[in-house]
Amino acid sequence: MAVRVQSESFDPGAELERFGTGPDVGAVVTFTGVVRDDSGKLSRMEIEHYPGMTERALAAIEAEATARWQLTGSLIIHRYGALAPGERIMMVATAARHRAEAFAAAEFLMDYLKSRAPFWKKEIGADGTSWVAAKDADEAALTRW
Amino acid sequence: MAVRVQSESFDPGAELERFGTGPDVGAVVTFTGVVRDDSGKLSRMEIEHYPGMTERALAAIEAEATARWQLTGSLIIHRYGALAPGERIMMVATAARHRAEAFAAAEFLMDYLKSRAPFWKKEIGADGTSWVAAKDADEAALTRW
Amino acid sequence: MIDVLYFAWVRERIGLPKERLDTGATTVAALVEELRAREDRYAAAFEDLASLRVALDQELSDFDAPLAGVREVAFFPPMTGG
Amino acid sequence: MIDVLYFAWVRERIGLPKERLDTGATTVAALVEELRAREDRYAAAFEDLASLRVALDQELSDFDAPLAGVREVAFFPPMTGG
Repeated sequence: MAVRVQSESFDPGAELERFGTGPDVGAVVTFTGVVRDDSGKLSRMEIEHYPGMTERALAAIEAEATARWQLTGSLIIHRYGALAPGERIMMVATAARHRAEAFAAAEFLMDYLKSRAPFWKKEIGADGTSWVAAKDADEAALTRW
Repeated sequence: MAVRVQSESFDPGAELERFGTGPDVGAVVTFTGVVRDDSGKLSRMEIEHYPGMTERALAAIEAEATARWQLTGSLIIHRYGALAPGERIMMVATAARHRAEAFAAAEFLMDYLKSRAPFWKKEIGADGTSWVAAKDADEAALTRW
Repeated sequence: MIDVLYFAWVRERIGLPKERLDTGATTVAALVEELRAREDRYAAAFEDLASLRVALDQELSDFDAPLAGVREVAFFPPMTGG
Repeated sequence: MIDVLYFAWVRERIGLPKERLDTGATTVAALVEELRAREDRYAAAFEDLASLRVALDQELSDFDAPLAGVREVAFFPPMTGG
């Protein structure tokens, strides 16, 4: 169980490599979020967060996932600061005995991260800057849990 | 899009590291299956497969996932032969613009791999040997797609 | 005295990330009214409460919540993590 | 002539992974009947068809399927990949 909030990049391969071992682990799921450049005009994404609250919110989300599913491991890494297109923004990983738990917990973590962790994204591009708006679909996704 | 059926081990970290890049990729999901030792008495798992049909079945499952979701990448690696507890059996990875597609496609691949790819597992332990039985729940999981 | 924090476009509209206020407001809504009355940039930031979220002492809360005992209030748009 | 393949415990019960047969069976079910009649080990392997699966030319099929044109038949228990 670990939460990391950092401006530095991380190596998802190395994280996966050392994640979720032990005799009870049968299934490991990872999700990696990447800065997309839909318009081809994005020069960077700036991620702002709320130091202090971010760590608390992520720890609470992780604790909730651990309470709901029999996880043998979980990991949340989320970056802030300026990121170029193609850079990894964040990663979650879950380990469990069976695949259903690992998948459900990873999706739960992602759904809550999207709408309940205090991060805000600003896109800086050739056409100007804009804050990424929250999507109704992301809020709606929470109702399934 | 790639399918690999092999006896050699693989490095899930290195696979993830080189998987799913490009301006359209926003979300990467991986699943790694590991040999579990519930009883503490497993000495090894032997995975038998049907050479020829295995590759066809995996390619068909991957093609079906690619037809159903807008994937920007997919990968299936599955081992056969003798594996020790804790060793990685298999891995799938999916890349898409958004997380919902990447998660759904990865779960789809796993559900079909479980019941439609010609692999059979035998557990060799201190208490003897036994073939792993297919679970009704795994067959039932296919009905959701 | 209460610390008030602003994030994302709320911060940009108001023009500062944080300030310390001496307020008699007993609820978040009353604090918002007080801020709106101060200057246009506050009025602009708090124009549409439906597009804002509030945290009290780093826990998500709502605009009806009482401020008694609260040391830190934060206003921000809906979060976009992940 | 048709290649018949056996996997997992079907292979173990019958005692070989593959054989070449000259058969007049026109369906999978008829082939199974022919095999069952051969020897006890075949009868044991094909005792419960509900616990068996069949592939024709490396595609999953079923026991009612015709054998016309088929070159390779495989019998095995339900698959347990992943």
